[in-house]
Amino acid sequence: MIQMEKNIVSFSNNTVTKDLPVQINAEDVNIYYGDNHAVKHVNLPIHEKSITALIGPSGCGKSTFIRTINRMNDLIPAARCEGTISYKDVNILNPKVDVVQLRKEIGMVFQQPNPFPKSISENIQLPLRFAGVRNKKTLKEVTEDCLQQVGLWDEVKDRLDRSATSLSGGQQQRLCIARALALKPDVILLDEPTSALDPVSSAKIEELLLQLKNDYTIVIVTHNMQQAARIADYTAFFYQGELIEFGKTRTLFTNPEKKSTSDYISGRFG
Amino acid sequence: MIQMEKNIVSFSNNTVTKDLPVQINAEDVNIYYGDNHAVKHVNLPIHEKSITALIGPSGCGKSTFIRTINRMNDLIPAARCEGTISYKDVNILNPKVDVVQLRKEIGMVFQQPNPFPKSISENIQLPLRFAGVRNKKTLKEVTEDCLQQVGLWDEVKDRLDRSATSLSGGQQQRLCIARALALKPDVILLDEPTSALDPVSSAKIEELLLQLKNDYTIVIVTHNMQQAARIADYTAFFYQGELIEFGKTRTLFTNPEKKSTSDYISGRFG
Amino acid sequence: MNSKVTNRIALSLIILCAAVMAGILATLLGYILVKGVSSISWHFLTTSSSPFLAGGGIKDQLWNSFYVLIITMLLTVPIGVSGGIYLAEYAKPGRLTSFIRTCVEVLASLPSIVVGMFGMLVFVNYFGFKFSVFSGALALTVFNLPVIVRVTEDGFNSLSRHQKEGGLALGLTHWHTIKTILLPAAFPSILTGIILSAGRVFGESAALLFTAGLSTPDLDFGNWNPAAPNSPLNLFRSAETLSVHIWAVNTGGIMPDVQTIANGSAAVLVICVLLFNLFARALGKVINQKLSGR
Amino acid sequence: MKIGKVAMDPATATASKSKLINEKGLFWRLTDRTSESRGKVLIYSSAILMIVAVTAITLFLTIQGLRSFVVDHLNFWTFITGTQWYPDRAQNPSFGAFPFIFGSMAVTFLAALIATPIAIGTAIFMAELAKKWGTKVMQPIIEILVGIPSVVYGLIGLSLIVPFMRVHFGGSGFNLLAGAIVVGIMILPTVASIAADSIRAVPDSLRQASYAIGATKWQTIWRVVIPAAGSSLVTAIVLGMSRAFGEALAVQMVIGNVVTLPKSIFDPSATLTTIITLSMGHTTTGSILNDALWSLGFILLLISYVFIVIIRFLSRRRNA
Amino acid sequence: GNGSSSGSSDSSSSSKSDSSSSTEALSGKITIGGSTALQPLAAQAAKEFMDKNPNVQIEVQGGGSGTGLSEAQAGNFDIGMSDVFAESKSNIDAKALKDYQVAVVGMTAAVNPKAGVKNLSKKDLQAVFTGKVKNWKEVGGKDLKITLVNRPDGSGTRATFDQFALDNKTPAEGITQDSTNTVKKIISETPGAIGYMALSYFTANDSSVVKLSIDGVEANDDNVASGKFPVWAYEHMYTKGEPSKLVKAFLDFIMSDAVQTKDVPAQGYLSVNDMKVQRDATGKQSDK
Ligand SMILES: Nc1ncnc2c1ncn2[C@@H]1O[C@H](COP(=O)(O)OP(=O)(O)OP(=O)(O)O)[C@@H](O)[C@H]1O
Ligand SMILES: Nc1ncnc2c1ncn2[C@@H]1O[C@H](COP(=O)(O)OP(=O)(O)OP(=O)(O)O)[C@@H](O)[C@H]1O
Ligand SMILES: [Mg+2]
Ligand SMILES: [Mg+2]
Ligand SMILES: O=P([O-])([O-])[O-]
Repeated sequence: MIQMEKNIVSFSNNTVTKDLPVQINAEDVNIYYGDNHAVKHVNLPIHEKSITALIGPSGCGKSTFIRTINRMNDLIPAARCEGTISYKDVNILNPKVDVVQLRKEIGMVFQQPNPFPKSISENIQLPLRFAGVRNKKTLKEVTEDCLQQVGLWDEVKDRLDRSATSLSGGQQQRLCIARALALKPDVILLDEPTSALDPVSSAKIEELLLQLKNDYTIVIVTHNMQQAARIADYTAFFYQGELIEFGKTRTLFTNPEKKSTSDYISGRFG
Repeated sequence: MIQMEKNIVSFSNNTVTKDLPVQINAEDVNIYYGDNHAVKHVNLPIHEKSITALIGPSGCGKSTFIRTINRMNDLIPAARCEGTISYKDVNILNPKVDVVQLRKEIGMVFQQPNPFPKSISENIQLPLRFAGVRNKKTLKEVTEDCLQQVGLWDEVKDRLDRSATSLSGGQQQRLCIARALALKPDVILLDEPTSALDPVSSAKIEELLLQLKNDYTIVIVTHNMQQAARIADYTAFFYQGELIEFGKTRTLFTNPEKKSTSDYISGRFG
Repeated sequence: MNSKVTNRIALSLIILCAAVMAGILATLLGYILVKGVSSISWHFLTTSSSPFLAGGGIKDQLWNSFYVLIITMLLTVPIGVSGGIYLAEYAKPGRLTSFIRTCVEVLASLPSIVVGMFGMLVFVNYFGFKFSVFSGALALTVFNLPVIVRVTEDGFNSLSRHQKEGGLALGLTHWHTIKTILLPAAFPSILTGIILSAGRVFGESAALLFTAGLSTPDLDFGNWNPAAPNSPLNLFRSAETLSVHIWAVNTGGIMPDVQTIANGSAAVLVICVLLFNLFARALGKVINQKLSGR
Repeated sequence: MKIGKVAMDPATATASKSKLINEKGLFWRLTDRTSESRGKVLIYSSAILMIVAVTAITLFLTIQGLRSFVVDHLNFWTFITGTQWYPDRAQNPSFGAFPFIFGSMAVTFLAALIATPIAIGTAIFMAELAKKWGTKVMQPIIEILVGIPSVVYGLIGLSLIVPFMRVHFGGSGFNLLAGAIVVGIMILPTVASIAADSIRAVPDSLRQASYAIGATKWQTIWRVVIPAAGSSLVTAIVLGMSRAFGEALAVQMVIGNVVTLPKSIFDPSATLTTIITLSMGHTTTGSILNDALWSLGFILLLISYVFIVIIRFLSRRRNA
Repeated sequence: GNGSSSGSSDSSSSSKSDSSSSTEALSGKITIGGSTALQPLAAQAAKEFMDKNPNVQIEVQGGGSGTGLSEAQAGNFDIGMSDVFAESKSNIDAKALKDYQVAVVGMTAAVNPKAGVKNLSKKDLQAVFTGKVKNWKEVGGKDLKITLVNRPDGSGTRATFDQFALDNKTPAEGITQDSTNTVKKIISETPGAIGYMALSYFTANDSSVVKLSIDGVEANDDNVASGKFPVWAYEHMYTKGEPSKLVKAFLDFIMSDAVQTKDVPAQGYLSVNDMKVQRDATGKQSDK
């Protein structure tokens, strides 16, 4: 047995000293795809204005869980949910919840950048239009504002009416984040937002997230443990549908309670 | 800056003390997809009866390179190769090379297990039959032999005529390896063979590869650096189409020459 | 909320469209069957048609329809499947491929009457096949071919790339991979497509008017010598099919029971098409189960 | 239990080298069982056959279709623009095919107008609203509708639509609209199934993106899915139109076949296809009327080429 | 040239001798095609002929009069059927064809009962069909719009009607249907419709359409036979030159009483033998 060189990872951004209030609280959540019990008895609090990372090997249910928070899993006919996810005193999983409104308050960004095959500005204005905003000036202002926030304004301000698909992958992903910001949501969910990107674009997005967490609650799924270590305040480790361990990122990485957590973190599987 | 817990990785299997002869040698290999220069000026020796791992972030050209070694990239009309990959005194990239014979000598296993939708025994016998083996007894013997080698014999010996698609993912992948062994190739190429598998199946395949390297030359692409560290004798780090660094696995992991190698290994990107 | 109301109205309209579609089918089928089934009897199916007296049947026309269909399939399936394999597996992007693809599209969208006119010009007159089963089958080949090509190409394209790579990586030649791995895997969808296309061939009429003729000799079902002029198997006799019969009877028939014959024939035709459909579905299901389960 | 591997001695190494380089002759390649060439011969010949078929059809119909201009000296321009079709008039017969060209166009466009909303609506229903229902119920319905022979559509048009027209719009009931309705219903399933395919082809990621920004189902369909499916939907409609354009017998049974230009959609009319089926048998080969009918067939061929060009253009734009 | 055989032969004895001699002599195949109007008669005769001569195969195809003449001339049909004289068709060398007039068909206009007319003068009929008159009340009927129903160009029925009822005036445009059934259906269902069809389609106690008399002459077999009613035509069978022995035997059979007195009237035709007048290709009528 030979020891590998120590991995030096910065935790400098994980500045949470005391827990902020819980904004979303999952209690005994079970999710099934037909007979497949994909998420099992998960209890997970998500704290306001902080970054919570979900990690775990492929197929462990990370995406399934995060997609339930804004009811995107409604789109999969076979998917079925049990339990409670409370947000603003409402159980999100209640069938009576107005999912359209819910998704306006809880935005989402996906692994593959998915801009609409329309112009850059339309991509950002579309959610506003959906919400009924017609005023040209407002639309323009919000466009600039959102692009500024994701640091894309200077790169694209001269070609706002060019097709969004002409942007590079990293730019597209930032555009998708900008689009999610247009409706001023409370929470932003991101499912492996950087795994299809190059290192430079990845780094830019990490930076952006650290900045956004001042205003938004962020939940991010990542397969890159170092990424979680770098940016997340809280980390949840999923394995085979179960939430194995949850806690402050530093604690979880340096002093995991469970054997499987430390096995996973040290790369023994996954 | 806080230091992460030391990652303990076993290098115990990397027992190469002196270099074995080079079996395949890539010299100044360039691969293009149309205008996209996907692999750039790669020089890489592959040593006999040892495991060479190719690592690097997504899209860096690992698959492209490994698929060129047995000319699988011929299938992609837009793909174009330059340079020399010598094997048995022949340049594999020569258009005159009989790719069918080449692929018999250099087998390949893919990320997604791809057994044929036929019975388990037929899966192994198909390549033999095509190579002209008609003798029933030989066919049976080879089937057993190959399944033994991948440790699948005991699991499936009672249902050799059941459909191969009824096996679990890990079993399917081992069947695919067994199938590749049937033709007694010199070299086996594996493109992320475990990334679609669960940890237990993964571990089984790692074990199997360590055993197979006594008889075969093995080239494996993996996105799991710990896997490379665990099983590979040599590791090559690709980044943006370039071969950044190549060497004995232990050296590369403990003492990388290039900054980007150490950044990647320590999870700063990818 | 405004967008919600719009949403509800629009979705209701869409559902209405689907309902209209289903309603049209129900009306069509209901009408044809209600009108026609009463005139279907064993006698109707097993007697020859009569030139001008009442009480004629459709025995010969029914046989002709199936016979023309079988000959057409014998001609189109091998060629069409090969063509589909060519496009899916061999065709390299370029001028020639795009030209062949255009050819397939042209064949697919030719008006059937144009095909019929071409058949009359070339098969009936130029090659001297007369109005015959064979001329008819050749004409139908012209427009069934692209259907089979497309079905095959789609079947191959929908296979996962992994299967093919698996074969090639084992040192199988491309052709052998196609023969032993890809074709069997694509077989169910190709077969389903072929049976569905059979329904269209079965009901085709305009192209047959000018090629297979408007009459049929009095077939002797005891004589299976293909060279005999009144043998059911004779390829070079004229052969009015069921759908042509409907048109012909409706157009110029002078028997008193024209309506009964037309309605009965239409019902038989539609029932055959329904059976083709059910058969294709059932077969596809069985084969799929066999391939995946076991 | 392992297959022992013997180390290569130099002799086998050279042997395998010659094996790796392929220098087999043409004959060997054709006779070898495992060879690629035998399969290729089969495959390539069928590809060639299709080219031959298209070329032959075009060539023969062109030659035959130009006879009336070359041999019978009809004026091409007056042929396609003239509105008088009196081929049998003893003095001064006239061949003006414009009413048929117009009739074909009118039937085609009206049919598309009738079919498009229902077909696209059904496609959306199948591909977006009720996927399970769509594949389990609507798909078979559509396949059955595709399979119903055109003469049966004609027969039903004759017994349902024509009387309906007569009762509600007067006249004989045989008119342009009746033809368009029959053909419109006929092309419904074709358009719907192609449209459904193109809607299904829109990547799910776009739908997810849309729902994730709080769009309703309809907003997603209208603002995201339909624009993304865009030109394939148009292709579906154009394909349906090309079928409508070529349909003969069903139209002939209900359109009335009047050789003058219709003044409204409630007037009887004729199309290129109906006039061919009506008159072909009454003419003798080589007579002017016979040649003129072939010219109509040739025009039919030309216009179906135009449809193909449009479809190709649309698909090229889609791929670009 | 009228090639019809004399009607004097004793039907029973001739057909007996036919069949007895045919057992050794007659075998082979005959292809007949052309006029759809004549097709049923030919098919029926062929059936009976084949029953008598089991070694003979007769194939009866349709295709239309034009096809019949073209194909007979090209030698593809042994017998080409036509509703019109070969002379009236272009591109046909009538002299090379031998004409057998096998039946006579009478035609007249059919009118919707609501129009309220049963008889028209030829002049009024022409005014109706040429479009000069648009309402039935102008020719003595009810106040009802006239709807014309035509047959397509080249149709034998249309040619005959145009020639003998309209005196070669070009009819105005109307709905065109190739099918007598459809024509009849349209006329019976559309108020004010008028078209024309063979007498056989007017069945005895069928009041759905009115069988129009012209110039006061009722359209019936007797008046056609006597030449009083002008609108009639021959049904022709043409052979290219002299027919072969087999074809001749079949044509003789058609002219025999077995067919002429049974099948011909059964299908609403008149036997040529009953005609008291005859016509030539130009339409000139003369006593027989
Ligand atoms: N649409 C679906 N239908 C049925 N089963 C599904 C579906 N999506 C996911 N699953 C199953 O649910 C389980 C969890 O999947 P999930 O996608 O949540 O994993 P994940 O942790 O996001 O994995 P990855 O890292 O690969 O994205 C898996 O077993 C998977 O097979
Ligand atoms: N079939 C193809 N056609 C065109 N470009 C391709 C094709 N396959 C790969 N590429 C491009 O070649 C580059 C290298 O891709 P490759 O698949 O070799 O990466 P990789 O290292 O295997 O990545 P991963 O870890 O995601 O499998 C990428 O930029 C990719 O976009
Ligand atoms: Mg996931
Ligand atoms: Mg790869
Ligand atoms: O019998 P016709 O079809 O020529 O009127």
